[in-house]
Amino acid sequence: MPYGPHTAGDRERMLAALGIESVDALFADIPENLRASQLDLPGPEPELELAARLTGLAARNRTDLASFLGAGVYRHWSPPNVDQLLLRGEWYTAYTPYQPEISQGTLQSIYEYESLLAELVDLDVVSASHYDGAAATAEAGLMTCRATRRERILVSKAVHPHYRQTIAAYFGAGLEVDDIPLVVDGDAAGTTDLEALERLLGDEDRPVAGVIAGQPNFLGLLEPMAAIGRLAHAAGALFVSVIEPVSLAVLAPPGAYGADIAAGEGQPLGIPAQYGGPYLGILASTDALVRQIPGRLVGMTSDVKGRRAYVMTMRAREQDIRRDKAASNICTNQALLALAASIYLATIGPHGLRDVAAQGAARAARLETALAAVGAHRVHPGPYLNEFAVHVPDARAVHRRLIERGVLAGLVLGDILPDEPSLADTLLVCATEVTTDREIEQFAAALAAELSSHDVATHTELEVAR
Amino acid sequence: MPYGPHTAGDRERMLAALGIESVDALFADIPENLRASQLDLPGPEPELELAARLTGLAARNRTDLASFLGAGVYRHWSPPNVDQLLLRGEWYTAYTPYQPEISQGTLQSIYEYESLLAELVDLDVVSASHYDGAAATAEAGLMTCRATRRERILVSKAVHPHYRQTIAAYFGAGLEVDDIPLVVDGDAAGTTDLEALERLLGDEDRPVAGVIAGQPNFLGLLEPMAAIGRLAHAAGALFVSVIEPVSLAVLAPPGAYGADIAAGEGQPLGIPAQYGGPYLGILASTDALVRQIPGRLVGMTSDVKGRRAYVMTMRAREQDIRRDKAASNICTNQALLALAASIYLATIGPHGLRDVAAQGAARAARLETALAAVGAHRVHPGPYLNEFAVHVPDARAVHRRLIERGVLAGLVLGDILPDEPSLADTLLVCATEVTTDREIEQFAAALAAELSSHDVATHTELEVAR
Amino acid sequence: MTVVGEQLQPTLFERSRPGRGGDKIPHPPKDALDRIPAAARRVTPPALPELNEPEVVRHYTNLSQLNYAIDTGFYPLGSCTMKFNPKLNEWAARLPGFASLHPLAPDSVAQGTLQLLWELEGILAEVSGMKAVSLQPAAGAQGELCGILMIRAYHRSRGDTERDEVLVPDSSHGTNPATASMAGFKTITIPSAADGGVDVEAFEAALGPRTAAVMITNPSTLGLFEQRIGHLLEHVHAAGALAYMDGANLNAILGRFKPGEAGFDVMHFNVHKTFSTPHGGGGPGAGPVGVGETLLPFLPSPRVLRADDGTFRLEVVGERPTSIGRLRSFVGNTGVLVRAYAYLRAHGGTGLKQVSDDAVLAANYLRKRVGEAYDIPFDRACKHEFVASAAGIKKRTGVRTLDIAKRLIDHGYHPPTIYFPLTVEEGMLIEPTETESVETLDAFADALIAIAAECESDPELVKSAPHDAPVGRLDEATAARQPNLRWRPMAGAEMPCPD
Amino acid sequence: MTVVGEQLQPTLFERSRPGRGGDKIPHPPKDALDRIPAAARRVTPPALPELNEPEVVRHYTNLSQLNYAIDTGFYPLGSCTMKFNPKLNEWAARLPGFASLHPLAPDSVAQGTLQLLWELEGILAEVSGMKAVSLQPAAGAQGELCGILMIRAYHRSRGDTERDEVLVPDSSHGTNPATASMAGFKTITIPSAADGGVDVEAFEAALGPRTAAVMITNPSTLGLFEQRIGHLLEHVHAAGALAYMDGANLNAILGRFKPGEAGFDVMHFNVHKTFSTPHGGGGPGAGPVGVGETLLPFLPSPRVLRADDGTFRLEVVGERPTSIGRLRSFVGNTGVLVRAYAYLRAHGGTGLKQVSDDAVLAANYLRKRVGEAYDIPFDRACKHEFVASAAGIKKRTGVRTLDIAKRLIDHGYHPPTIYFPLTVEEGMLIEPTETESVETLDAFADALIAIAAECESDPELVKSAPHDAPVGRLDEATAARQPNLRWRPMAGAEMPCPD
Ligand SMILES: Cc1ncc(COP(=O)(O)O)c(C=O)c1O
Ligand SMILES: Cc1ncc(COP(=O)(O)O)c(C=O)c1O
Repeated sequence: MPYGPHTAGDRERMLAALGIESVDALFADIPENLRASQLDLPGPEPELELAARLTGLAARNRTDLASFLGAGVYRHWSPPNVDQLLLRGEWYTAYTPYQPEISQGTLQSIYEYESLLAELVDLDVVSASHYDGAAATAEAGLMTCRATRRERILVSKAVHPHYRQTIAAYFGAGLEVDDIPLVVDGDAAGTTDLEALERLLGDEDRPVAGVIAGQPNFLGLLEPMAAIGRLAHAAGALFVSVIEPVSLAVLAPPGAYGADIAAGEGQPLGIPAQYGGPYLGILASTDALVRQIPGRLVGMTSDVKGRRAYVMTMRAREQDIRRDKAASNICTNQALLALAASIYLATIGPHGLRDVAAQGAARAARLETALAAVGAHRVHPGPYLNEFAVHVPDARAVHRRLIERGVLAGLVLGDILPDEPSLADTLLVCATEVTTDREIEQFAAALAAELSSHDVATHTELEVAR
Repeated sequence: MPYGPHTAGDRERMLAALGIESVDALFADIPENLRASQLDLPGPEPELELAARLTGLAARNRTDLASFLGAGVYRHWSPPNVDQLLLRGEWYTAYTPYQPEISQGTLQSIYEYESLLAELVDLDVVSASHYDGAAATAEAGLMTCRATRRERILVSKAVHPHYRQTIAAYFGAGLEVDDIPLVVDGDAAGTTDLEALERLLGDEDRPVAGVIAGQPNFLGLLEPMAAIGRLAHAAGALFVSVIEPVSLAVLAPPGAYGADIAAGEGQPLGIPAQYGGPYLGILASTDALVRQIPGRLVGMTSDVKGRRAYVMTMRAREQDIRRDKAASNICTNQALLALAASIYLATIGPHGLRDVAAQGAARAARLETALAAVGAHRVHPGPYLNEFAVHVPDARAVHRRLIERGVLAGLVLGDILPDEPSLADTLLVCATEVTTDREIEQFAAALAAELSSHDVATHTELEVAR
Repeated sequence: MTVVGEQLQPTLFERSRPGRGGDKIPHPPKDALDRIPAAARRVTPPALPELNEPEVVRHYTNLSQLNYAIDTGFYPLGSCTMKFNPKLNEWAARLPGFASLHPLAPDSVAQGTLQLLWELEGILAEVSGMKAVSLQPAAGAQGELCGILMIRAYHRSRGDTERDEVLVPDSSHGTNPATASMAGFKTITIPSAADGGVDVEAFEAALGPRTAAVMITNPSTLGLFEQRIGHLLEHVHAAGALAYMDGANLNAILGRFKPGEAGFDVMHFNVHKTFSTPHGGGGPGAGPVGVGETLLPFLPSPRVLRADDGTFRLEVVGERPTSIGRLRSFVGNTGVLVRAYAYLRAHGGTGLKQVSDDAVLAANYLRKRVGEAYDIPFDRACKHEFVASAAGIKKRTGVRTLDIAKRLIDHGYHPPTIYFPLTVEEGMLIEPTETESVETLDAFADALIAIAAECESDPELVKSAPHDAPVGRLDEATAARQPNLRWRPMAGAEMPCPD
Repeated sequence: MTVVGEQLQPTLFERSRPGRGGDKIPHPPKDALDRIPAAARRVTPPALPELNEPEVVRHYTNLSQLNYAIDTGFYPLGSCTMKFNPKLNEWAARLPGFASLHPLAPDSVAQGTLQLLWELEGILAEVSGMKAVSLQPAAGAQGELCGILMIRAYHRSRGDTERDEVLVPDSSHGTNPATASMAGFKTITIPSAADGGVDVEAFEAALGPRTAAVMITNPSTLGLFEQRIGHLLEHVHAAGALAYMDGANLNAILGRFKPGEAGFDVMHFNVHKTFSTPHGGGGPGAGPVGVGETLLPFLPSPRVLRADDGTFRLEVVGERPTSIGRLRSFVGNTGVLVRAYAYLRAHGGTGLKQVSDDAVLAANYLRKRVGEAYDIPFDRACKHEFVASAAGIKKRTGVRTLDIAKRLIDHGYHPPTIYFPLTVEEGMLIEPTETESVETLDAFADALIAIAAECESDPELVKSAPHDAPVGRLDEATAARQPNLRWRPMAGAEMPCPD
């Protein structure tokens, strides 16, 4: 047994105390006809060999590319103290702080997380974490229905497609979701269509519980959040803003433009990409919605001696107390990632966070220039922070070939949004503070090379066709 | 300031409290003519960029080769809990446990280190660590002089050349060191020459304080330690054994063959190679020599309430108390590495350590067979544990070319022992439990390829010469 | 050592000083944000704390020391399977190849992780006897939601739209009924029989044409194997409903019982319980879902696929229209799954069976020892955990289970789960797991027995516990009535004093 | 949280159970050792403890929590420069390219580390004003030995063999005289003048044809810059001797004073002090040595060299016959030097000067505040540390510095270095460093002042301190008289009880 303590003697002793011969006796309650067939599995494998296997698998992933891929998950510099503190067993081998007297570390850290995020989003109530940005956004949608007792929400098509798919799955049971289309051209191309939104809100038979839009949106563009919020409120609906936390150092926060709920992905706050998780679902609301918010909440209180202390509170929203009447089924959440985000924010500080956001904007502007210089121009005219779409002929093939040149050229938008014809042959690219000049040059040069050979290829095909 | 807390306001406040205008006033005691020129240095560099620089430097080292290099530093599997526990700030950001009441963690861990090593070497007194194996061996030599009040020691030429050079430097001041030559041929070739030793011990004008020999010796061979010890003791000298700790799981320990002192390198006990250190100097002795041993000692005692507790003891041997009368000038030692070794030993356990040693022997035997099959035969006939020398024509050039084939073919013995003609064109190679069959095959195949092309080269040269 | 005067830590905000810290990354050019329209810009910067790295490190080091954790002591929290978290797995998950891989990286650059995920699905299928596994759900509760959504999709796909009820035994985990509600179903609670198993009569009475599914936690939250499971499953299927197994308690039955073989249609795993991925102070986890043939078409997307040439890929958008879609972004909590994979390969088939054998043996041994001083409501062989009760002690002495739990803290132990399941009076659910030594089990039992004696001899001592913890019992009522959920600079009187 | 009942931990040996643990590596073939002759084999296996990984982790996690450390609180241990250890540096040293490089790897595969070491030598030369630097010494004391051996070699190389004395001021660090002895010299102790500096008259009187070297700690262990250093150096050189500077206190004078420019011939650095490599509970450190022109030929071997083509290499055996040889195996404590390099580049020239400015400002501020209640023997501007004394308090109340130190523990602080240097009555050497905030300095001063008041009002409280530490004061006399230096299974009465 790799980790078990029991020696043959220990097992004998326990069996003797129970007065049985073999541990099989303890499984007599499994009906004979339902007993398991053997477990046909590889292993056991000693650590030394297992370590070699894992190293080999990790090495098969190519993480050496100059990457311009964002699309909801961003590379950032995470100061090493973040991970080193997380690796303390006192944090990661504890569980939900059911016993506050011996869990003040976790409890205070969550209270601080709530406070830090409240500052960022400018809303008062922050839950102790959800699974990820998509699940948090879906929970936000459900919240609006519970709070308004309405059954329909509107979601901007510029919200991350995975989030929209998640909302669809969570809403499958009788609740309705309608898309808000995007502006097709003009200055606002690629952002939420306000006129369409107004129309959708106007359907009096199907009153809207909530309106969901993201800032920046999935295409990297800035949305008219205040206007969207005003329209939503005018129709009696709640307004949910899908945020990216680093951007909140420089962009207006949800509280400032009247959002009732903020949801989003906390991964950019010092958390590694690790192919999809664990991440951090951010969910926050105004005070008015505090009894509707799902997930853990930690509050400050005092102990018997009047000393400051922290405890999980308003537990009557939770499944272990309320069962089928709970605000959500969430139980295990992403506490360790909330801690990671807190340590990151405490380390990087407000000025540092602003630098991260502004550096991303500066790097992205440089990227835009470099790509334009080789003929890859932006798709949309509106302002962006650090991510944007560019036209690239035969985008899918070029993207594939750029990998051979050491460049991960962002995301092929046609792959993730196949039903948006305007996004065929476009790439969504991003830059952050870790993007170097060299990487940008490498991308531009490789793209130039591909595009010229592509021209050749196309010409050749044309000639052949002639 | 990357890590400092002082804001401009903080500095103002402190200056004001001191009634000065500028911090320059605090440096008025430095004579004007001796004030420093400016510091012309690169930086300051923000973490993000510094991290990239360091990653780049690390990547310029090639640690991807199939390595058969040992020669005093060995690759072993160190279970990850070892390093993760070391990374706890409570261990590595504390210092010497001068205040035992708030240092019981460090103190108990050192007491346990002393106990673990005492078991391994089968001697009663273990110092809390020295700089490395070489320095510990030099200190062992000095101990023999202090204890016997004699001024000459004998060191086997089969002790690691770096250790012998270190002894030479430490002994430069009036103390004498003589080499014990090696047996040149026959079954005992490559081991300490007992007859020569007897002769050297017989010089009555220059009585010998101590005799130093290693097991296994630098060439990987097993020495007749009991016989060496008997000769030393017969001449009134002390016997110092230079040990390799992993081997002690299967080889007779110094205590069993009458050594008075054991010294050696603790690196194999879970400590990474890191280009030379920090490592762990092991130094142990019989009880009789306890007042002569340099370095920290921790003992078990009790506190005012009679509870078990630990404290540094017998401090009167140390420089901060005894100044020029101290047993050594050692102050900062290698405590964290002693902790690493302890955690390693506790994790791997006695059976595991035996497996490590035996696996090394088995892998080395396989290596011997594979190399012999391609024409590289052992230099010495005697038994070895997991390291041995092989003949390879034009060893230096072959070694260099094998690197291009992804193999680090051990050590060119002619480079480190240029004055041993019998070792010209030989390589010292080793295997441990981490050496894989594939690596051995790669080595053998690459060597076969080199040797055949070498044959060609030699033939061609010959032909040209004709 | 967390120094005493600092045990009650100032918050990050109190430690903050304007102008302190930062400088981790190069400063951006001054004009970096000029392109952003004023209306979109933030006016008031967020009032985040300003600290330097040394302060941050001290803050979190000292705070951490206020926590009890597996790495510091025995943590017999029933239903949570607080077993040792192997350090190799922490190392593996941090290998750069795993840790820095972007979730939208093309398949061609993600072959290592894709292979690992594909192999892991296979291992979980073998462990559970299920046909296929999705690794997407982020936790057990999300796995439950996934399963129930698949069941709904299945009934709909057959045009069977009248099924709006889910049967849930009263001893089930709270997430079961909460999940059913979330998916739009009505929960029908089934009482337990005297032996702790499901009351078959009540169960059969509730089953009917409106039953979409039953959700059975097996072994149950009482630590008991559902002995009549064969019978129950037959009836469920006869009624046209599907059977969901909450597999969170799988640690009891690895290599002994495969839900898929036994006839369950769908189940979830709690890898943060059974396969030892760290609990993280409340997460993350992962809740993979296994399905039989029936639900295969409905698995969430994307699945991990293996091509004939041995390469791996993710399903593309729209490839499998029967899918229920997705429950979250990307493929799953991959970092957690890497750890689970390492755990499973470290154990292999023989090791996993031994895990359950040892976990069950330890639980029964401890049950026997605790029975020396406490009531054991279901006094038959338990699985990986068991319920003890202080009902008798309370009657005699007025000391409650809560008090006993707090007193355990003074004895150096994390208390078990208390008042759960809700069906047992003054209950405590005790789960030792297989990674605790018999010496630890004995010492814990001795402590519980000693406390039982204290209840008789000095009930006040127990009622006022803990005495040796960083803080005493908390004022939870005020916390809930006047919630203080975020830091704000407050006047002294508004806020509990810092120590 | 280290649970109370376990604060006094059983030893590894007491936790051991035969047959437990292991299985980390594959078992070897049965015949693996058949080749080893019986005489060379071990007969009785070492009685190492047998534990499983969970027990090991708990053991060391709990033990660690009994330690005070920089990461848990203020650690003003004078002469040791307990500043914050940046976490980036821990990360860097663990990069596989650095961590797994074999020290005998050919130069061609070690270019990254060689470049780093070469650059580091250059940086240290610039900081010190020295001509060249060797990174080999493993700690300050070994650097001293290296320096003194070079001085000896220098005199010998000139045929000047009569110089057998080293002058050492009485305020020097203990390693200075111990080093001189180790290198075969006689130590001549020079008293201090009333202002704390070297007594020039005594110094000049001691200097002579037998003087090989003087070793001067500057700033001294009193925290004072040697103001008459120019004068002293002139006389030293005039006498044909060489001047060694113990540079362990360099944290006070970075960018303000370069020993090489001022005329010192040789010095060592304590990178674990000045450049913030972690102290590790007693080590490792590194003690690079810088030399001026005179001693250049004698530097230990191998040096790191840069070829014209920009590649780096180590000296080969015998390349520089004037070298004193080597003081240890391989090139040095490279893992420590990687951290120092990161620290130095993170700061740059301006940052390093600011380090010293802040360290000195903090020390003077704290000196001023502590002076409110304690004697300050040398009441002039100090450098990075200062001596306070409780001589007055002792006279009045009988409370000693030792008691005050122990009482500081109850207040949450690590005590300063006490009774060091030996020349100050009831002295405590206080070094705040530049990484502690002014709030921390104030709180520490407040604590010291409060204790001074306690000495008057309740001396017993102070004399019996600490009250809140894991253990009380220890029986050091018995420890030294009947040393128990290793675990052995002992009968109950022979051994202090475990709690
Ligand atoms: C029996 C049981 N079912 C379901 C869950 C829910 O799993 P999770 O907390 O991962 O959402 C838990 C765990 O907490 C459980 O113990
Ligand atoms: C002034 C002074 N000199 C020399 C030393 C010796 O250095 P080390 O402990 O690294 O051997 C020290 C430190 O401990 C010191 O403070």
